Amino acid sequence: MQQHIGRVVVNSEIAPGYSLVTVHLPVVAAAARPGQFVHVKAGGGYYPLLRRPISIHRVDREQGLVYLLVEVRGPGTSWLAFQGGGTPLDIIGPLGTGFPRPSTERAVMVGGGVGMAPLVFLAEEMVHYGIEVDFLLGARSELQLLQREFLTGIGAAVQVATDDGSCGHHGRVTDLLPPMLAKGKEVTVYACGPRPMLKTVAELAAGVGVPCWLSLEEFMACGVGACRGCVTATRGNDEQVTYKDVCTDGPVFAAGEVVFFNGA
Amino acid sequence: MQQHIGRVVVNSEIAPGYSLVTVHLPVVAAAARPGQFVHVKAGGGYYPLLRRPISIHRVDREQGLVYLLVEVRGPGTSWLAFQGGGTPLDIIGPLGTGFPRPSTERAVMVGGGVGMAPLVFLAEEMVHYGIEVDFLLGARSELQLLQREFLTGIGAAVQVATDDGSCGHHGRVTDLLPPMLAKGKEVTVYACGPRPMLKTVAELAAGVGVPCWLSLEEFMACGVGACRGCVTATRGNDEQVTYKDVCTDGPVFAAGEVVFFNGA
Amino acid sequence: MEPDLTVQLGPLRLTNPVMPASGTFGFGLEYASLVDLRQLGALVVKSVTLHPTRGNPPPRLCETPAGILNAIGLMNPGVEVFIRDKMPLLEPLGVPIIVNIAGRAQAEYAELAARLDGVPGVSALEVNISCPNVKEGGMAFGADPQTAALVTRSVRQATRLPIIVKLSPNVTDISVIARAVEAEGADALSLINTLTGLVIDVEKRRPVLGNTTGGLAGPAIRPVAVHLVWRVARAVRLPIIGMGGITSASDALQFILAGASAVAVGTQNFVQPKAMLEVLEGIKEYMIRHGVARVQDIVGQLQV
Amino acid sequence: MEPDLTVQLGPLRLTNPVMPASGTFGFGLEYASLVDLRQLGALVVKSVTLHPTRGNPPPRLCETPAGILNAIGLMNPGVEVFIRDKMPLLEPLGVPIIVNIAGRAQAEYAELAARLDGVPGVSALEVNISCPNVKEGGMAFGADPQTAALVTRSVRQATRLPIIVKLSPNVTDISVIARAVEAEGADALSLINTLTGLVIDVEKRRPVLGNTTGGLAGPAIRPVAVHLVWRVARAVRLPIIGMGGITSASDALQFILAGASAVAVGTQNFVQPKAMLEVLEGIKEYMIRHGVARVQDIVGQLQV
Ligand SMILES: Cc1cc2nc3c(=O)[nH]c(=O)nc-3n(C[C@H](O)[C@H](O)[C@H](O)COP(=O)(O)OP(=O)(O)OC[C@H]3O[C@@H](n4cnc5c(N)ncnc54)[C@H](O)[C@@H]3O)c2cc1C
Ligand SMILES: Cc1cc2nc3c(=O)[nH]c(=O)nc-3n(C[C@H](O)[C@H](O)[C@H](O)COP(=O)(O)OP(=O)(O)OC[C@H]3O[C@@H](n4cnc5c(N)ncnc54)[C@H](O)[C@@H]3O)c2cc1C
Ligand SMILES: Cc1cc2nc3c(=O)[nH]c(=O)nc-3n(C[C@H](O)[C@H](O)[C@H](O)COP(=O)(O)O)c2cc1C
Ligand SMILES: Cc1cc2nc3c(=O)[nH]c(=O)nc-3n(C[C@H](O)[C@H](O)[C@H](O)COP(=O)(O)O)c2cc1C
Ligand code: FES
Ligand code: FES
Repeated sequence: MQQHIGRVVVNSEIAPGYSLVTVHLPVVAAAARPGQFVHVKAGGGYYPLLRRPISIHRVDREQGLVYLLVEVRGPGTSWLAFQGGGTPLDIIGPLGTGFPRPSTERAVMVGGGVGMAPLVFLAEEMVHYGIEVDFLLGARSELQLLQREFLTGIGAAVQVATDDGSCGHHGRVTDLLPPMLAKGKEVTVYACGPRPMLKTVAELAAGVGVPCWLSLEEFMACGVGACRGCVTATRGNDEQVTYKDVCTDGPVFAAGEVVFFNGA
Repeated sequence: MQQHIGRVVVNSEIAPGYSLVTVHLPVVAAAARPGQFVHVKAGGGYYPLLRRPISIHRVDREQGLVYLLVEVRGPGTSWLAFQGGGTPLDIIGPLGTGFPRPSTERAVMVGGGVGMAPLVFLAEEMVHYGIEVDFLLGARSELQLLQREFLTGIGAAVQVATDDGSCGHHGRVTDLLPPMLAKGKEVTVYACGPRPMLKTVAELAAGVGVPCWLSLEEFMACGVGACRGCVTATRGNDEQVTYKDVCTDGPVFAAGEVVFFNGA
Repeated sequence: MEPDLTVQLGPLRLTNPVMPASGTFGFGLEYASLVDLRQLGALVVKSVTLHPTRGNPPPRLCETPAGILNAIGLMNPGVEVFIRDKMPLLEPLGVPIIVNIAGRAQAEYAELAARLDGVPGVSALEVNISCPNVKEGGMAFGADPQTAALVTRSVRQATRLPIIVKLSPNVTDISVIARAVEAEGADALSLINTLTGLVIDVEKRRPVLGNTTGGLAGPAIRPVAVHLVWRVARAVRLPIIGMGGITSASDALQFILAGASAVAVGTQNFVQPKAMLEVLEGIKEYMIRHGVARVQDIVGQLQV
Repeated sequence: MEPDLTVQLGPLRLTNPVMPASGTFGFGLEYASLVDLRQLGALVVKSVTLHPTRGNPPPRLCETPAGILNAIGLMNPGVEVFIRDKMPLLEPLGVPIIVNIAGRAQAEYAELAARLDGVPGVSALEVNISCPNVKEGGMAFGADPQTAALVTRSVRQATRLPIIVKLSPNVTDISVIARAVEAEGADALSLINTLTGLVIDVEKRRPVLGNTTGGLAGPAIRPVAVHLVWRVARAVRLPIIGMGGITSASDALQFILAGASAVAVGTQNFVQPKAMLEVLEGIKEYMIRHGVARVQDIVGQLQV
């Protein structure tokens, strides 16, 4: 982990409210593993104040590029989404532990909304290693389905669910998971998205006893394990609840370890 | 005084660190008098927080344009200087009292740095009314001499002083004032610039007993006379020191009324 | 159905909960061409003192991160001029006028209260015992439960007008002060006034403000203000006017959920004179969206 | 000529006045790949408690205008693990290590102090009597002069290490606390800790933080912090470590001119890990530009 100044190469709105930011950042591109993230200073001055954690969506090691897929939500992400080519970005990374490699021959990825971002890097790598990838892609509606062609292009089997039924399954993306798990072959599940979605994924995977990894989000200050601000409740083998840092112990956790509450 | 959304028509750096911002703002263009200012919201969010007062540098009533001449000093002015065509600007104005018309046939204007901005509007109007205008223009160096050709173009007699002697008189712009005052003909002095400059102008004018008007700057919150934050010390006929609002009682004050201190 | 926005502050009834914070909206008239004053729940005017007050030497303001530091020093023309020149213009608006009073001594508060009692159009008094920017009186009254109680008692005895006491955040336990003031017959509380602060010009090695210190206001202090409102709301039964960094309906709703019956917009008036009306609109929308019939129903409804 | 940046905090000598604020830089090691720790004037570690502390339920952080609200709740592995696992890594740095201690009771402070006395590499203790985010102890000790004095006394009796007492801003008169602590033999003071605050999620009608309230830090509170340093500097003779919203050399110099002998950078470490080194560079430049030979010469040199 180091601090870098990357330059925006190009920034394009790939869906309403979602921007794909290509950053020239060779050191990070070379070092990054799927599931890791970068901590980005958005804007100068005091607003927003803190850095913003953004997953590494893809890398191009040859060209030294890091791709960030950003959903505009507040001041930080809207600043990021509107920086044109040439803008210097102050970035710390790569951060976090990343997804472990599967020991199975098949992987199912469940991506809800912009949560699909880090799974694309993972899917590329899995395909590269000859692992069969099913990618379950959820969004509010067809317009917000992210990087679908790209995923098909790299050889992932993509299935789609939308909240409004405008494309694919009408309903939750997790509805698509049980048939995947029932296929019989050994499989590892990877998921990233809203916490209620992760909870369902965790429960379904636990139900059939397949390995399952979740990438969590928490509000972060330092991003490097110093402030203890980004913790999530986890349960160890001793059933004791402890708090772990999402930034350094995660963001990827074994599904069985994560403690979900009513609100998820 | 009203609140408007104006649109930046064009924004150009006319000297290093100085931008001329042309805003489509017909109501203000129509109503404004020389010496008045507008109160501009720079940027969204909390940084900078307050509006920034900027003089009306010129207007084009036919085309409904207001020109602002902005020196980049901090977050507000740098935001303003970098807004391209099309950007909506949230503006309250026109504000303040403005310069009174001279009762003399000749007017001398002393503009230090960006303080020259409101005097250009005044000079244009004076020339229009057939009043002879001497414009004493001061700057750090030749590069920072603002709108010199423009002023010559409208028929003002421009004299120049630079701190580094790179153009015109090597020294303070106020050094150019005594000869103007000595010319004999009845004259009114108008000045805007740093407070020490204004103090010297006030003293020189008082020395020969000519009418003199100063445009002051103070940090402002409301701009409309409500907060009492922008006051300057003044002395009335009774010699009592009172505080007056720069935003509504000014920004233009009779030189004799302004109380200067050691620091000016 | 139109949501019910009426608010009861002791004996004082407002048609809606949104008003300006004293000192940030002048006498209202300065803003008349930018804001429809008739739509406000109340109009709180700048602090009025017994005698004309010149205020502090400039600079009186500076911007701080997401805030503003001010030391106006209660500049105002005095209560007599206020009654003679301002009230006749304010009364016809038909909006409750809340007059903020500030004294240098206990007796001055009483005198001010007596003088304003019965003046047509004056609906209530806001008693400023929390101004950090004056040498005499001011915050000194608000930092101690005994003196806060004494000032409240004198004002209570001097007027039949509803009394709102404005509290300082610069204390160890604001609820002690709140209870002391409640016991002396205050009808409502307003909080918070500004936090004492200092900004230094390091090049000149001098304070930026002419008064050395000033009061910090604006979004920067909002979390402190919401906390103190929540704390006071659980300590007293009096209605509260909440303020401190409100810029939007969502900010205002934080105060209401924390326990404020009404809210005041301060610094944001300078940034966006329409802010109060936008806050009001936003509260309405929120109520409709959440099926809240009466704004009073969500006062203090924070779930902890 | 190189400016003289050395600082004397009672018996503790630092080569320069810049250090991290406790809790914002972990145990320093987390930042080792981003910041050259050897350049710091001192390394102040996160609060250590007698027993391992789990901390508060999440969310523990949220951003506020120019600030951050936190309720970490002193999460740490406890003093034994700290001594065993962290100190051996910190000692070789050759930088004075200041261990911040927090107890739930007076006796715990004494026990912590005794335990750390003599541990190789520990240069001083910072006694945290001002944490707003724990139920037991914490700010309760720092809000009252008597308890602040008692804690200081027990720590004084338990250790020969230099003692720095960290004060809370959430009090009516911080100078009373400062004097009480001075009288009990503290060697230095550090201030300010965070201001208590609350942020509410109005859609959920719940506090954003798991602990309900939190401590406000960051640029938003800087004017409050500078003011309190100035106030305490005039009330006691002890050297002060000033903190609260420092982001740049110019911010740090405000604290120094107000009376701080040293400064600590907190929230800004999260934004810009290099901030402390930039502050140090900037102080040097300022000294050269203003012809200041020794940084001590400008401590408290604010002209009012
Ligand atoms: C490890 C990690 C990886 C992430 N990867 C991506 C990514 O690839 N693309 C992307 O668009 N976003 C990603 N996020 C989320 C992103 O960090 C937040 O959306 C962003 O910080 C919001 O900042 P803002 O200033 O735009 O909005 P804010 O105004 O700060 O927040 C907008 C809303 O988002 C919530 N929020 C803010 N920060 C977080 C957070 N860290 N975790 C959960 N909720 C938050 C707030 O509570 C609020 O409701 C990631 C978060 C984490 C922790
Ligand atoms: C009536 C009036 C008319 C003005 N007209 C112009 C104009 O036409 N063009 C122009 O470029 N500037 C003008 N100014 C000055 C301009 O308002 C400030 O430069 C601007 O507010 C600085 O904002 P900032 O965020 O860029 O910098 P900040 O960081 O806010 O300030 C930068 C520096 O300028 C000082 N400063 C800030 N505001 C003021 C102020 N209002 N008065 C004096 N000093 C200030 C600060 O103390 C600081 O040293 C005018 C000011 C007034 C009061
Ligand atoms: C410029 C200014 C002037 C103020 N004057 C007064 C005043 O005269 N009387 C008073 O009780 N409060 C005064 N206040 C405090 C405000 O009424 C309010 O309590 C405080 O600003 C917090 O609200 P805000 O953060 O929304 O500004 C003043 C505040 C500011 C910023
Ligand atoms: C996330 C966070 C954790 C903190 N933890 C501690 C702590 O453990 N002990 C302590 O004495 N102060 C703690 N503080 C307070 C800081 O040391 C400092 O006093 C305060 O943040 C003000 O400085 P700043 O505005 O520069 O952040 C913490 C502050 C933050 C923001
Ligand atoms: S963000 Fe600081 S520990 Fe994770
Ligand atoms: S800026 Fe508010 S009175 Fe002038």
